[in-house]
Amino acid sequence: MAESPAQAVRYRGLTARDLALVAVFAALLAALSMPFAIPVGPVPITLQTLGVMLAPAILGAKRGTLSILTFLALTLAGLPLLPGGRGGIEPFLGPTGGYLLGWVVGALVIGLLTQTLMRRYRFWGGFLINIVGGIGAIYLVGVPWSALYLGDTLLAGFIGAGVFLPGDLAKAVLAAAIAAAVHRAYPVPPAGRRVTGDRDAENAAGPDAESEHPRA
Amino acid sequence: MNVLGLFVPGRSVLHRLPAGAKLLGLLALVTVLVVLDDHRAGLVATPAAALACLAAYPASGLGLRRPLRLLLPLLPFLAVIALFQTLTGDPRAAFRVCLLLVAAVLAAGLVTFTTRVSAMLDLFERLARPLAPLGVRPDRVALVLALTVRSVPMVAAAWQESRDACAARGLPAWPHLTVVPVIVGMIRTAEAMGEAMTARGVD
Amino acid sequence: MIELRDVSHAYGDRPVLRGISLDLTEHRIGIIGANGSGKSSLARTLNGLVVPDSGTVRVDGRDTRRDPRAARRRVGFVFSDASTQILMPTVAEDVALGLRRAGLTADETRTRVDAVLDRHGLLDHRDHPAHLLSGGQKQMLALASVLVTKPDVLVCDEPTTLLDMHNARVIERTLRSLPQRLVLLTHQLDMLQGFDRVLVMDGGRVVFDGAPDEATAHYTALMDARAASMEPSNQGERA
Amino acid sequence: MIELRDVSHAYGDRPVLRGISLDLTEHRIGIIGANGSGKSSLARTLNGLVVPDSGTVRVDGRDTRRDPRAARRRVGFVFSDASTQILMPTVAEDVALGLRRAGLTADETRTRVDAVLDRHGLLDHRDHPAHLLSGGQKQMLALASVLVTKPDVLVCDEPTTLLDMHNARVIERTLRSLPQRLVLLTHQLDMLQGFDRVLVMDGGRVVFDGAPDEATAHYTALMDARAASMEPSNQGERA
Ligand SMILES: Nc1ncnc2c1ncn2[C@@H]1O[C@H](COP(=O)(O)OP(=O)(O)OP(=O)(O)O)[C@@H](O)[C@H]1O
Ligand SMILES: Nc1ncnc2c1ncn2[C@@H]1O[C@H](COP(=O)(O)OP(=O)(O)OP(=O)(O)O)[C@@H](O)[C@H]1O
Ligand SMILES: O=C(O)CCCC[C@@H]1SC[C@@H]2NC(=O)N[C@@H]21
Ligand SMILES: [Mg+2]
Ligand SMILES: [Mg+2]
Repeated sequence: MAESPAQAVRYRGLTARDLALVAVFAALLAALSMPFAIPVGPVPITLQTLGVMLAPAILGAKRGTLSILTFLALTLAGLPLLPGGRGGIEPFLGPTGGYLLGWVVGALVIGLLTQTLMRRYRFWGGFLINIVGGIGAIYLVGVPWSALYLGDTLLAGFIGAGVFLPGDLAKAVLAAAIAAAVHRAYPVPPAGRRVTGDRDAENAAGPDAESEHPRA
Repeated sequence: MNVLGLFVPGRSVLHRLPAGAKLLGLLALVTVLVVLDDHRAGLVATPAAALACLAAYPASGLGLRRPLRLLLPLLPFLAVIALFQTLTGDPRAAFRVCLLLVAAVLAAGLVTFTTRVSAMLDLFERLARPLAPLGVRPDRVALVLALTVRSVPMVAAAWQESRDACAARGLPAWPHLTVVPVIVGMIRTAEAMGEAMTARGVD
Repeated sequence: MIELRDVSHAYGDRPVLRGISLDLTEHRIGIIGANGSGKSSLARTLNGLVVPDSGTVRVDGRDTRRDPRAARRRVGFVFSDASTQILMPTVAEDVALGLRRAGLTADETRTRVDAVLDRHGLLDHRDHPAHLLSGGQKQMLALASVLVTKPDVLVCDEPTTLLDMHNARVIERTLRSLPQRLVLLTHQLDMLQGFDRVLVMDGGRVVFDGAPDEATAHYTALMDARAASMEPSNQGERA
Repeated sequence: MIELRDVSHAYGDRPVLRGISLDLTEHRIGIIGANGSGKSSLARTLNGLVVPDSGTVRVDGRDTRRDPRAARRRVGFVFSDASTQILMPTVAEDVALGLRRAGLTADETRTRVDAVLDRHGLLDHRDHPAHLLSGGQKQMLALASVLVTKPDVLVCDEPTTLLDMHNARVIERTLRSLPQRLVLLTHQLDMLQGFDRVLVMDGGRVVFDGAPDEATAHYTALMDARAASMEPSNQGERA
């Protein structure tokens, strides 16, 4: 079962630990979502986008995006996880529903950029990535969606960017700082089990992905 | 957290309909209203649908407080839409869009209030089945959803631990000190949970 | 029967198991040793949670490397921290989790879950949120959730930590009355009375293997020696 | 000196402390009792971490409700799970954290941190990631991080769980040699030898208050009674 150096190390699937990480970060988003919302105009300022940026910045694209989806699925199923004890299907249909979908795209973008651009997580890189994914991508979905209801893109853009931008920028800073500190204090190994080009090795490595990634 | 969520127990027709049927009905209603657009039919059907949905609340034992609470956060939006569309000279569109929103939110609320969270989660699991060829495993979908519900109180526990850790050293629980330990604590918990899952043959 | 042949394992470049060969057949086996001596790592190899870097572990003849699922079905595991072992929102759901793959009907599952809950004094709490149980109840739940899968061997890693005298006794009594074979890792030496065999680990090796009294004497001597040399018994750090 | 006057507290509608009045002046005080009897809740009131629903707690005359900071500066806390107490990435940073408000220069901080690390055998690990320490080392770090702030009283909630005999002895010896006053919560009754006073808690009340031997006898009788009535000693569940 020797591993030739030519075989690139890849990770495939999700281990039980990954499922637990997805669940725990979905729960973190729920905790950030519930407690408070500053009602500015129609869409509240909340800490939610902080959770949306943290999950992919710490867990990577796959697990990060899945944890956002998990949160949204539970909300959709009727748990009161949104600010003001809201939940169910109606938040998805309303004028702010686009932001909820935007979170998924945003998390995916942040995760992919973090994975591909940064070998070690750095604050400044993370901050820029959070702006691209956690603000750019989310608004890109959320603003046109609101515009659909308001009948005016400019107005929707103003309500989106104008009202949320200061808060979201602050959250991008916070998320990058927190993610950098977490990566330093307790790095999370990549998702999935390690596989090599060798088919047998793939099976063998299966059960024990954890021990394959020594921390340090 | 209440595992019943927003579900209101009852025995009405809506309560007894399967979750899938209700979701399908909701989808159909919203699609029809959107498609009818600004034609005259739309101007009649949209308020009719909104009224019907509103009437369905007391009829299903949900009272009238719940729909009103649903509509409350919508009001600023409705105001902006009405104002803006009227200013741009299309009061008919203002009327229709506002009522479409009201109808959709009320209909969605009917589904939410009359469907158990567990029934909805089962539905998601079934909906995930066709995705199996893409590597989605429905049993895992269900597992992660349940695991998340279980994990919500753990966030509070991790936060309490970090607060305690600050207090132990005579420091106030400043968020900038506690956030990272909270997240690290949750990652460590997740690792232990993953191991417990593997040990019980669920992975 | 669990066979280990020349099992070695390292985390990164830190060796934690060094060439361990054992046949575990006795009904009740204890494992003791200093912090970091490799007890938990050894225990994790028994059901394939850790597949050793070299050497083989066979459970009833099946290699845990090839077939970890078979090992996990036969070898149940209870960890010391009960709250991280609760995976589902309610007590009954948590116990039922281990039966997912057993291909039982809903009724059969319910019957089996209720039987296990009853045996461990948790039936009144079946629909209770599991995280609201008390410490002793959580540990019982962790035990019940594993026993419902009917493993042949139960591995318990310090299952009575943080429990008061009464709860610790209840868990201990439950463990002693199990028909299953038991592998118990503990720092509380009095729990090993009447055990058939006790292993003492040190530095990734089994340094003693025999009767409980002699094993605890060996362990105590080891600890005394460490105290004399005044080095802390932290055999390596978590890498 | 810590004074409690008619302290009562509930989590939700579950009472956990019921009318406790105490003057804690002795050098070494132990607290024992069943799981859920309220030991940790009581301990948390001593430094204002929990402000009771009714009654007052005064530390050196200052009410923890009015001035929780003063109480926290005087009363340090060490919990059983050391890893939850690590707040900073490396060992030295973690110890230095408690000195933030002391208004020391960087050099003074470093000197004090190093002195404490040296005293607790951690100086070689000063720049090591704190989460990667072994169990015994983490517990020592938790102790060091609190002691560096020089509290008058140290409250320890089961500080030797999960430690091996040697590490447990080292921690115990360290605790016994402290010049500070000590309040120790434990399920390990042998740690209470030579203590000046031991409280036994049950159901949110102090049901015995006296010498260690009598206290442990009282506690053991309580546990035996519970065993006889076969009810689990799970005094309420966590809400
Ligand atoms: N997942 C892991 N990654 C890296 N190192 C690890 C891991 N698990 C354990 N170790 C290290 O391996 C060594 C042996 O650990 P193990 O948990 O087997 O010891 P133990 O005998 O169970 O100790 P304790 O009495 O403290 O439970 C220790 O140095 C530990 O820090
Ligand atoms: N933060 C909390 N929220 C709600 N209930 C709590 C909380 N902390 C403790 N409790 C409950 O209060 C009661 C007393 O708990 P406490 O932790 O003081 O007991 P203890 O004597 O320290 O028990 P143990 O020996 O298990 O540590 C228990 O029923 C517990 O479940
Ligand atoms: O609660 C809802 O129904 C959705 C709220 C959406 C909030 C969006 S996310 C991006 C932007 N930043 C904020 O702080 N709030 C909005
Ligand atoms: Mg161990
Ligand atoms: Mg306690």
